[in-house]
Amino acid sequence: MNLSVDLGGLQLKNPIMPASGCFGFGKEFSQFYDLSELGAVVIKAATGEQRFGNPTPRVAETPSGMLNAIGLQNPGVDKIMEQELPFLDSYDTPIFANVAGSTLEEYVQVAEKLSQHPTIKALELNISCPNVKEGGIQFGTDPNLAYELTRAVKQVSKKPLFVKLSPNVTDITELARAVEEAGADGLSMINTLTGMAIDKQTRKPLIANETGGLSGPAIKPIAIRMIHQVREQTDLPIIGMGGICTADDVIEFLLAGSNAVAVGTANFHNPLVCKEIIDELPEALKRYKFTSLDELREVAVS
Amino acid sequence: MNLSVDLGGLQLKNPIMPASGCFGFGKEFSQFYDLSELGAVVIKAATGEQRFGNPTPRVAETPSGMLNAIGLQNPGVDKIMEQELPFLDSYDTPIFANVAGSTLEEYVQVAEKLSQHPTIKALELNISCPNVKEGGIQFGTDPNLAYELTRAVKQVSKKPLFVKLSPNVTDITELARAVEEAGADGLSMINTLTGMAIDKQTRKPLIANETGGLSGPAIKPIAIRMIHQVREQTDLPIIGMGGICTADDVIEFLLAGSNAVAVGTANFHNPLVCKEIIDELPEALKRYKFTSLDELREVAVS
Amino acid sequence: MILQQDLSIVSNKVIAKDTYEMVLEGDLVQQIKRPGQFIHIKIGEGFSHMLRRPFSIADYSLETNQLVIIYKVIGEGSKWLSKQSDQSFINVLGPLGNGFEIDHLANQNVLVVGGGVGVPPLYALTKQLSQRNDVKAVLGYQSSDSVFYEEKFNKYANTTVATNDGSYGEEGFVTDVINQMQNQVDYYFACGPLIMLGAIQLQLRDTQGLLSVEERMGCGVGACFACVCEADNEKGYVKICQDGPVFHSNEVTLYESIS
Amino acid sequence: MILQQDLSIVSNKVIAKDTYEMVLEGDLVQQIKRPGQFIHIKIGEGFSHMLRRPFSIADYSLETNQLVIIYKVIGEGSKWLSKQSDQSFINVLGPLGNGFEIDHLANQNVLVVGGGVGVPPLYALTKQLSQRNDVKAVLGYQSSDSVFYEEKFNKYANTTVATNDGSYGEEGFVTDVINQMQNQVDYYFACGPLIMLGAIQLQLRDTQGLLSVEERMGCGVGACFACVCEADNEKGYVKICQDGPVFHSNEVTLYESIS
Ligand SMILES: Cc1cc2nc3c(=O)[nH]c(=O)nc-3n(C[C@H](O)[C@H](O)[C@H](O)COP(=O)(O)OP(=O)(O)OC[C@H]3O[C@@H](n4cnc5c(N)ncnc54)[C@H](O)[C@@H]3O)c2cc1C
Ligand SMILES: Cc1cc2nc3c(=O)[nH]c(=O)nc-3n(C[C@H](O)[C@H](O)[C@H](O)COP(=O)(O)OP(=O)(O)OC[C@H]3O[C@@H](n4cnc5c(N)ncnc54)[C@H](O)[C@@H]3O)c2cc1C
Ligand SMILES: Cc1cc2nc3c(=O)[nH]c(=O)nc-3n(C[C@H](O)[C@H](O)[C@H](O)COP(=O)(O)O)c2cc1C
Ligand SMILES: Cc1cc2nc3c(=O)[nH]c(=O)nc-3n(C[C@H](O)[C@H](O)[C@H](O)COP(=O)(O)O)c2cc1C
Ligand code: FES
Ligand code: FES
Repeated sequence: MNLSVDLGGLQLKNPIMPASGCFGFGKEFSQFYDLSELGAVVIKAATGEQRFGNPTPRVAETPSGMLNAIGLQNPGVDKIMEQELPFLDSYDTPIFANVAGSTLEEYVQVAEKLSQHPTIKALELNISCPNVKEGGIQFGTDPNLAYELTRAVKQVSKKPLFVKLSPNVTDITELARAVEEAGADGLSMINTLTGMAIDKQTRKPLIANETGGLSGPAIKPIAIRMIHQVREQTDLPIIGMGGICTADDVIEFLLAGSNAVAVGTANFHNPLVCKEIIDELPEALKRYKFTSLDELREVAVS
Repeated sequence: MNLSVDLGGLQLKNPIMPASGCFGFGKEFSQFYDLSELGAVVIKAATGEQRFGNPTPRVAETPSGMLNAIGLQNPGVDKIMEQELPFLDSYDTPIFANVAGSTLEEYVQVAEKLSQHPTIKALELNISCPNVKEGGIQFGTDPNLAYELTRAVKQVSKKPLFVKLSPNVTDITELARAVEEAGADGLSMINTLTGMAIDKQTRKPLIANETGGLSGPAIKPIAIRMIHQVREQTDLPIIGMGGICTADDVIEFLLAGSNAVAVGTANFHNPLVCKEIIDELPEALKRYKFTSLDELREVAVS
Repeated sequence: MILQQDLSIVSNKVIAKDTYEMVLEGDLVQQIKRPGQFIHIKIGEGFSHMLRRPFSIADYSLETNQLVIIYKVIGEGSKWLSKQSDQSFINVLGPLGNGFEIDHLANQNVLVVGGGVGVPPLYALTKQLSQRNDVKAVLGYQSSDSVFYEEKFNKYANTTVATNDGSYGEEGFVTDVINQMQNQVDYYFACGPLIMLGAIQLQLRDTQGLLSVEERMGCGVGACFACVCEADNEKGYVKICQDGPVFHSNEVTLYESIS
Repeated sequence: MILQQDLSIVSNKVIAKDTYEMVLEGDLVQQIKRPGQFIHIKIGEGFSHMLRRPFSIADYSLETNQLVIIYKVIGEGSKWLSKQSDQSFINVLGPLGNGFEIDHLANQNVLVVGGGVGVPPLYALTKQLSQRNDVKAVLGYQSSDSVFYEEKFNKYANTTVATNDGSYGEEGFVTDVINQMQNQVDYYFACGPLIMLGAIQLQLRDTQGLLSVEERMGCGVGACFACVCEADNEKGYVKICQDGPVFHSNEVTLYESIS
């Protein structure tokens, strides 16, 4: 079965990509399978300068999910381009860069640099990281800020721009509209929900940062709802994510209105999960009587 | 161990009560244990007139959680007072009424009637039901509406008023502040998160209403975070809920800043769960080296 | 009385395509009053599956303290069940619902109609009905490999099997078979997919009957209002778990709700 | 090479209070390079537990294709592990990390210090060290009922056991015991709680040593940055899962991070 999809002008072999922050810069997972099998790779967030992130512990398990507060640790955009991108260049799959920052200027600077790099085929604008004190989620919860930021980044980048939305909002369609008006070429949704867990032994939060982002199957129903809501309002391509673990989940996300999907937390559960989902997808589609991805997209819940 | 708590002036034997909508009007669960063992009972939402609710299917399972879209089915406030409250009157535990409506006037009317009924010891104002087209969640996502409604209800009721907050908001502290200013005597949090699941076989939402409210352990980290956030801003008593299944969970909710807790979805998993938690709580407190509930409240994460 | 109890698995085996028969043992069995009641089974470890799964009691014996369920593997819950091994325990809430009231029936021509996983509750029913009545059973299945319990029914009832694809027994739906016997029936019992029940209700609208109805459930005990069905009574609805799952054919109006 | 494989459980038994020894068998064992590496174990059915649990390889044999882990029951994951029965399978990702580099050590006075569940990785280490060195082991436990593997260590090392409450062996912490032998040590190895490692690092700051460090983990393979620890290198940090879990005592600065 032909699994290829057109995602805002980019041709992907299949609609499956690892989610930003859950796959590093790809190297570790290249031990498990050939990254060229992936529809795309989304690399870890890049900021203007290197960041050390939050104190540890940075992760905790929750029912059917996990909390993380990595805090955008990364070597900075220059080192990423120098040290990480060359490795990825050897694979036949489009690379998405995830752009983060504390200020509009930082976002713009990072986006500009990455968009000029030949290895990077698209940008994902992370306006939804709940784990940093500055920037991040503010841009993702205020439609005006989201609009300004998207516009500013759009002006310095010619690569397709996907804006990654935060689910920690009263009305996600408002944010989606704002970034669409600002010129976004697509949407990524959802990022994590802000959560917390308390260690009863120490009587302190399990995550040193106190709160962290909730991901994994626990949030899948929220992701499906939000994608469906946004799909009713826009034709922009959507990269859907939030708890995907199986090919069945992928079909559910596509039915909700996603054009492609990203797999995050499940990579920790099974480092081969992206490849296994790609291998199983044709069988799963047949099980639900779809003869092609196009046919599925036509019946997507609307 | 003495488990009693003072909840906004009400004396409860212990901090455990079933959550509204998950325990009917108590009768069914009275087959399993003596309801007098409960800290309190919160009955199903009452509206001005009888309601039939949403079409079926109304529930679906999700990872470590469930969706529901009952749609406030209930016989109406008058029949509830006539037919349901007399049964509960025979138990030695305070009864909380859950008040719902489509308009401010309906809320006020229901609250007024219930607050005059001698069996009802406190009101829980449900401004957060995501499953009805009108009223419900609008009042719970707009601070101004929440303020108006709380004030209006406060004027007709002398019983302690707990306002039940919706987690489907960008900033829950804003809502908490609004209802506190309007005179709320306490807060209940959290209601369900709006979610959706799609049946891959039929290609339609599993819930006839399309979206439903997500409850159960999946949402626990979100509940803990929100309670903690609100506790940092107010001294109002908080009834915490969202995924509680065990005595350990209760301790986590108390550490986050709750004064008492409600158990919802877990009643479907185990109809004896509230009683079992009450029985186990002293042991659990000892396991974490608490000699009393007061001691726990003092170290609550802040 | 409704109990929550760990029952031991006496056996758990495939009896047709994707279809298992599980025998459970424990004191809870003593509480069963009638065929047509059901049990609500906890799935998985811990709290990953918050909803129990309802399954009809297909057979039971107060002497051996055992009950039987027959279930089809559909999704996660039934798949998990199919993997549980003998001698382990599963947590059961039950017996739930009211089942088939048959005390008033004697010397009647009774028709029992089941489709797919609607067949199980009819087995204990047929056994009991046959003691005082003449019973005909019509059992519908997808195809030959999904047929189960035909011989068992044959012991107590004149049994006709129909398969959708004609690969076994009569070809077609149970309604096709019933067409030919309509006038010889004093009373009927049916359990199966909503669409089948609606069709039968319409087809046999001049005959008294009891229908066992399915709906997605939360609590299983009447507290959550998940499983309501419109009904011709004072309240305007029934709760399937508590008031049913068996209803008189003129109480619930299924063919309206499916059209 | 890191593999993800279902290993069969050869045995799983209590060896001390809340402490189990599990023997696993499978081809993955052939990939183990050194003592001190660890495995990452999938917990539970389905996707209810999204994070694997890291456990040190306590012993392994390329001949029998078996490895041993020793684990304490702490929370849901280890509790689940303790309930798995022989002949069933668990899903393992490993071997992970670099383990203890010891090829350069011969004819040295070596000290091995373990606390609680920090003891396991030192067992295979002690076996290998003892082939060419004189090994002293100091093992700290809560109290007498939590002591395990004393005799096994005794075969390869002069072993001192200390318990916090003095109910067995020396009374006090491992650091109390080490105080007395400080000057006779050429090289040391330690694994245990952060606070113990920090104390030892300070106490033996003039001696070369390797520390095995714990941290909560996500991926276990170096991709998620969950398990970083500040370090005295160019990047300013190390990833415990990938660069460790064993570090040179002057690379990671633990006594600073715990003060
Ligand atoms: C009163 C009653 C008696 C039943 N008796 C039998 C029986 O004897 N044999 C048998 O094979 N099946 C029977 N069913 C159907 C059975 O409950 C479902 O097949 C089963 O719950 C599917 O669970 P799952 O986890 O495998 O499927 P999933 O689709 O993964 O289940 C997800 C959720 O949907 C619910 N659900 C899915 N299908 C149904 C359904 N048809 N009816 C009600 N809830 C459903 C589940 O209970 C669960 O909460 C009965 C249903 C009811 C209401
Ligand atoms: C490299 C390494 C080697 C280890 N070797 C051993 C060993 O040989 N024997 C042994 O008993 N324990 C060992 N541990 C600790 C062991 O991983 C934890 O005790 C175990 O993960 C607890 O899981 P749980 O589900 O029982 O506890 P829970 O508290 O329910 O676990 C919840 C989450 O926290 C994590 N977690 C809890 N405690 C720890 C901890 N101390 N270190 C890291 N993560 C933790 C779990 O992995 C899980 O993700 C090791 C840890 C690391 C990092
Ligand atoms: C450990 C971890 C790190 C993450 N880092 C990033 C990041 O750097 N940038 C980003 O946009 N999203 C990040 N995310 C969010 C994921 O990309 C994804 O949106 C979210 O986890 C939901 O998908 P999942 O449930 O499949 O994990 C991170 C998630 C996790 C669990
Ligand atoms: C089936 C069902 C019905 C509910 N009905 C109501 C209701 O009538 N009024 C209300 O305030 N909350 C209602 N809730 C929300 C619960 O009271 C509770 O806030 C929520 O489920 C979170 O707690 P839990 O995770 O323990 O279930 C309902 C929840 C469920 C699952
Ligand atoms: S399942 Fe709760 S009322 Fe029927
Ligand atoms: S656990 Fe992911 S980098 Fe170490």
